[in-house]
Amino acid sequence: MVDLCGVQLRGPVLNGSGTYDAIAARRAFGDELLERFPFDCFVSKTITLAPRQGNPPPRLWETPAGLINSIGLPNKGLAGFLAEDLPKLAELPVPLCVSVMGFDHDELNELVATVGACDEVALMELNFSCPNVETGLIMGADPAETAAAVEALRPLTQKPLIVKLTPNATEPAAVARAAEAAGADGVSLINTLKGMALDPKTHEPWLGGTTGGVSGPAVRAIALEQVHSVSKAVQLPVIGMGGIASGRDAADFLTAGATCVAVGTESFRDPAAGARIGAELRALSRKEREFSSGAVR
Amino acid sequence: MVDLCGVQLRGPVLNGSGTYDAIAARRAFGDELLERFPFDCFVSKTITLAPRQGNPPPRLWETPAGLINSIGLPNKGLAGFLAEDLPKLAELPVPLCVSVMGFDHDELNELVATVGACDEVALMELNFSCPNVETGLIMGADPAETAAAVEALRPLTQKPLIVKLTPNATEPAAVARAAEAAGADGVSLINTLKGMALDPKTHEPWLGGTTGGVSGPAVRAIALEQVHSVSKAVQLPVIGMGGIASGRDAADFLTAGATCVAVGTESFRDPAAGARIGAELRALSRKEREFSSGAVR
Amino acid sequence: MTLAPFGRRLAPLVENRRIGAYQLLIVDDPDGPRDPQPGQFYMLATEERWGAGEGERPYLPRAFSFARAREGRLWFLLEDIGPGTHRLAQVGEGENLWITGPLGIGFDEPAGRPLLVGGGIGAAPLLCLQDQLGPETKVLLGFRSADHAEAANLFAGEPQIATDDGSVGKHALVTELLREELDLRPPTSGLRPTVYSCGPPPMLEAVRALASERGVAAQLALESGMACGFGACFGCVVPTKDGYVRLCVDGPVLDAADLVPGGVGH
Amino acid sequence: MTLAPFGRRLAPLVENRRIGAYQLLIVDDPDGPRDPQPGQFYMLATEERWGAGEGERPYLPRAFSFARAREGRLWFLLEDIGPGTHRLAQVGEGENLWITGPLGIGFDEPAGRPLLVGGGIGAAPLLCLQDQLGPETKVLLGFRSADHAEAANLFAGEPQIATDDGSVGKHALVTELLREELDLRPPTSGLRPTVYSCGPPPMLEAVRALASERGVAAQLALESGMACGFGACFGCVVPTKDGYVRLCVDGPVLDAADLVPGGVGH
Ligand SMILES: Cc1cc2nc3c(=O)[nH]c(=O)nc-3n(C[C@H](O)[C@H](O)[C@H](O)COP(=O)(O)OP(=O)(O)OC[C@H]3O[C@@H](n4cnc5c(N)ncnc54)[C@H](O)[C@@H]3O)c2cc1C
Ligand SMILES: Cc1cc2nc3c(=O)[nH]c(=O)nc-3n(C[C@H](O)[C@H](O)[C@H](O)COP(=O)(O)OP(=O)(O)OC[C@H]3O[C@@H](n4cnc5c(N)ncnc54)[C@H](O)[C@@H]3O)c2cc1C
Ligand SMILES: Cc1cc2nc3c(=O)[nH]c(=O)nc-3n(C[C@H](O)[C@H](O)[C@H](O)COP(=O)(O)O)c2cc1C
Ligand SMILES: Cc1cc2nc3c(=O)[nH]c(=O)nc-3n(C[C@H](O)[C@H](O)[C@H](O)COP(=O)(O)O)c2cc1C
Ligand code: FES
Ligand code: FES
Repeated sequence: MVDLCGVQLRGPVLNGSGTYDAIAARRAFGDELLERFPFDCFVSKTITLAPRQGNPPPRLWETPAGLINSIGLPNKGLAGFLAEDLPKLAELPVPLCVSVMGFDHDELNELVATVGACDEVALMELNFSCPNVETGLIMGADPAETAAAVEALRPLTQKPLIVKLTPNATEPAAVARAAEAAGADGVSLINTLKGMALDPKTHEPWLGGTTGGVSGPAVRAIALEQVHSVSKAVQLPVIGMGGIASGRDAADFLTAGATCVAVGTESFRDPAAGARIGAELRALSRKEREFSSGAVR
Repeated sequence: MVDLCGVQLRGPVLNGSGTYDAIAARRAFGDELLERFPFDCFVSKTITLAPRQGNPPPRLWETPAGLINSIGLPNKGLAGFLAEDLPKLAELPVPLCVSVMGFDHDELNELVATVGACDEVALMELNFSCPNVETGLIMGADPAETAAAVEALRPLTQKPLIVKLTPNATEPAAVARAAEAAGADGVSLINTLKGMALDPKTHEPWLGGTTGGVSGPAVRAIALEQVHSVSKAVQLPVIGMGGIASGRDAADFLTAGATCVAVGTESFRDPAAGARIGAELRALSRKEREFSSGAVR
Repeated sequence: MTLAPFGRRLAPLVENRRIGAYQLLIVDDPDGPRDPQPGQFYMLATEERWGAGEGERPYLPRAFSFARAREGRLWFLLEDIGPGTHRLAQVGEGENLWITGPLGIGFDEPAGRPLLVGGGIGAAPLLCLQDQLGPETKVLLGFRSADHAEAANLFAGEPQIATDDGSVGKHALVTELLREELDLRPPTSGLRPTVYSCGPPPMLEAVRALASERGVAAQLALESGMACGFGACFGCVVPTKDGYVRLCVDGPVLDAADLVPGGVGH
Repeated sequence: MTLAPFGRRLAPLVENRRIGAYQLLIVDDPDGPRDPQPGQFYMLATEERWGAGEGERPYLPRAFSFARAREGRLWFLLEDIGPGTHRLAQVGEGENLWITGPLGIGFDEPAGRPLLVGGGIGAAPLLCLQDQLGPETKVLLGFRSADHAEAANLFAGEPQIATDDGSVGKHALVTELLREELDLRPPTSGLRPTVYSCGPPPMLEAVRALASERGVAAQLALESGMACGFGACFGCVVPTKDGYVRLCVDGPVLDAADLVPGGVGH
């Protein structure tokens, strides 16, 4: 068992927000998905107060050992999420973490207060770091802004609040410290790194959203460094992610100081990747000393 | 011909500082190197005032489609460079750009004044962005610090000063704007992204310097986005680099607003990569509209 | 809609054969369902050395309609147009593919007189549809040239063929064959036709426009760039009258009536 | 030291043969120099699908001593220990390798009585050295097991063999053979011996210590992680009495006397 902000998980492997739609996956794979659910805690795609269509396609571009996405947080909005998605997500065999993003403080307050009041929800993640919509990035890169937001939200719910940090910042550890001081219960990182690609034929930006966020093995070394420096800077549990594709990768993030890991892009290559990575990690843990101690400090 | 800060180059392909030692390469390949010199302008490895041994090995780690290095700026120091290297670099068939880094303002002043006085030197690059030594990163991420440094250096030489920006910053475009306002003649980017890897056996950091910098195709999309946003922000010529491995890649950077491109890690795979990329670029330019117009603005 | 076993599985290559301009891959899939629905697709990658081709790609799996499912074997017909299809086209016997699927929603149970209209590699999902509907099913196929048109030989009966260069069949676009067919047997005479179509975006757009003009139902198998194939990434959206839908879970077959003009994919 | 042609070039594989635990690759290199110096090395990669193995690597070329150069052909002996050597070990006839080289500084022209001491795959550069010095040259080789020791058959004459498991030759480390040899014919008797050695770091460290103890000259071919092989990246440094030196341009063969104890590489 792994303790994540007071929530007991059967293991340390989560999904990255926005990289797994358990409801759609159940349509594709049926109840076998639930029987062999690949994650120890399920993180929802980021929801916003109002419904969003997301960015115009094309939304994807493959890079060497990675992916750029410009999805732009399509979602049903808070009301749609509560009515349609939450009941289905409650059927998953693992605790639920809901990721939220607001375009201003009022929106954030409403999201956190409302979602935090739902019994189905075990944790909340505050996405301050989406590179594909206007607001997220700026707030998440600035320690003071992050602290102000967390301070305002902290009293609104009893549920643990995890701040998702942006890697597009000069010093993610400073932002993490600010979040900790303001009352956050955990931090998660990395979100995607800002990236861009041109259409090989027209030489115009390929992505409908012009720029996007880079994920996958290409960013793993960058993510590991940030997870390490953030873990050194805060006492909070850290959820490490960015290019994790194997148990060895996951073990490295735990060794670097993370309490949990999340799998994102690798699930696109294999819908059951989370389960494989969890199993590989258990096999390694038996061979190696306990990872979760955060050995590299 | 390409005009880079008033210096006429036969083409737009430079090497990334620290990724080509023309003196060592001449030892390995003989004068064929000069006859088929792969770059249109040669950028020296970054020199410092005092000699440096660099970081302890291991200094390299291969990543998916990339490389982390923790070299730590080994160099002979200013005096050694002037006595031993400069005369040899002057024999290269292309203009010379000397990259310098100082640990404080006095050091920087001395480096710029002294190197700037050498006839062999056409341009200077100010490396404010090496992730592998303590000082570089902090200065290069902060617009005000960058501006202060450039302002102090500007009067010390007539030679064009190019500021090498760090990608490990919240807003590289803001740093570029500050450099422009302070009198810089050009900017170059990206330097390497901070990264880390663990030894698969010991689970300790692999690199002697603990962390390093990530380069290669893995970072290309990130670099292209930064080159694009910096090019939009300043009027200065921009030298774009980061994972360029083909003429197509180089063309993308030029389309995104760069005046020149630099090839780094790809030269490790092929010592003549710069020449191949230059040739591929010329072949493309004939087919496509003029790249150097910076079409994506 | 047939469910996919959860996760990806290894499927050994049984045959890799050139069919004119295309490549036919047959893999053994004993653990997969026997009854994927025509129009459903699989995500494919090779077990070894997937990637690091030109430009260090492919990295993600690639989507392919199955062209035929027989005795636990899956047929895929593919066109080598980039690093992923290039690697797949070179897979040798004895190598394994990673496969996930069947995915997505295929063609609806046919109502009326089915008319299969394919363009280029878009013939692939129509082959299994004809297998299901019977050899007498009318098939109209358009190809660039005779080389590409060899794929037509996989079909039963006598598919009608049009080529861009006139080297085989009619020197025309396949939509012209469709127009003639609809003129010959208009929707008002006998059983109403339903068009089942797959092909490049401009062709599908023409089919959509023609079907709408003639008041004929049409089911179009679309394409878009996919990263996951099971609804996880939200990357594969196409615009419809109801807004963006994920082609991998709400398609790839969409009702032409739901599409907005010009919205058949990038 | 023989200069390399500038840039990388394609070299077709002529033969890929298993030699016990190792793999022998022979490539055609008509445009390369005929006289690389023993101890020099080449950077190798495959033309196609270099990369995207386990963990999406290899990405950079890998360094290999040439084991023999004959009639425009280069021999490489390699041990499959990771993604790069694994891919190379699988190269098929008809495939091409990218090669750059010969690079670095090889063994010095021998002064005195040469004694070749190899450990494992470190036998590779000693083979061409023996080719140069003549078949009577004394060769001492250590291997893990009989399987690895098959590489000894490539040498002329009767190399003395030690194995870790005693399955072939003496049940000992090769440094024990060296000690015996030096005891038998001490440096004071006849021509002074010079040790030429290549092998894993602990072995080279033992050779260095022994040579220093006996006052015998020793040239050691070291290894370190290399990205470029031609002095560009400053990544391959090893500590010497003069500070760090780049093994690819100042080595890979270094004089044992210049090394600091424990400094033979990571
Ligand atoms: C549901 C579905 C079913 C399909 N069925 C079949 C089938 O049966 N047979 C078949 O042959 N094909 C089929 N396809 C198409 C097939 O998936 C593509 O041809 C394949 O993904 C191309 O991959 P590639 O690596 O060869 O080329 P890529 O280079 O990945 O793609 C080719 C084109 O995609 C664009 N593109 C997208 N991202 C990039 C990028 N990062 N870099 C460069 N170009 C990019 C470019 O326009 C490029 O020309 C289907 C697609 C879908 C969605
Ligand atoms: C001058 C010279 C001559 C050589 N001659 C020969 C020869 O003749 N024959 C021969 O077989 N070998 C030779 N080698 C060694 C050969 O270069 C290596 O075995 C090869 O580079 C290994 O590559 P790989 O991809 O198979 O394994 P890698 O996984 O790249 O390397 C194996 C080991 O290197 C370390 N390592 C470094 N970077 C990484 C990373 N990013 N990820 C994981 N591990 C890493 C680890 O300790 C790992 O176990 C020589 C080396 C040098 C420098
Ligand atoms: C297609 C896609 C969509 C994503 N959507 C979200 C999102 O809605 N909210 C969020 O916090 N992160 C989102 N992310 C970021 C991931 O959760 C994760 O931080 C990032 O992808 C790095 O992990 P990976 O390399 O394992 O994918 C998304 C990533 C991808 C690739
Ligand atoms: C081994 C190595 C050494 C480097 N040394 C320097 C340096 O001394 N000064 C500098 O400004 N940049 C240095 N860089 C950064 C490169 O100049 C370049 O900015 C970066 O590698 C991105 O380009 P690439 O992906 O083409 O390599 C170094 C990069 C590498 C890989
Ligand atoms: S391909 Fe990922 S959601 Fe459709
Ligand atoms: S391997 Fe690059 S300097 Fe030696």
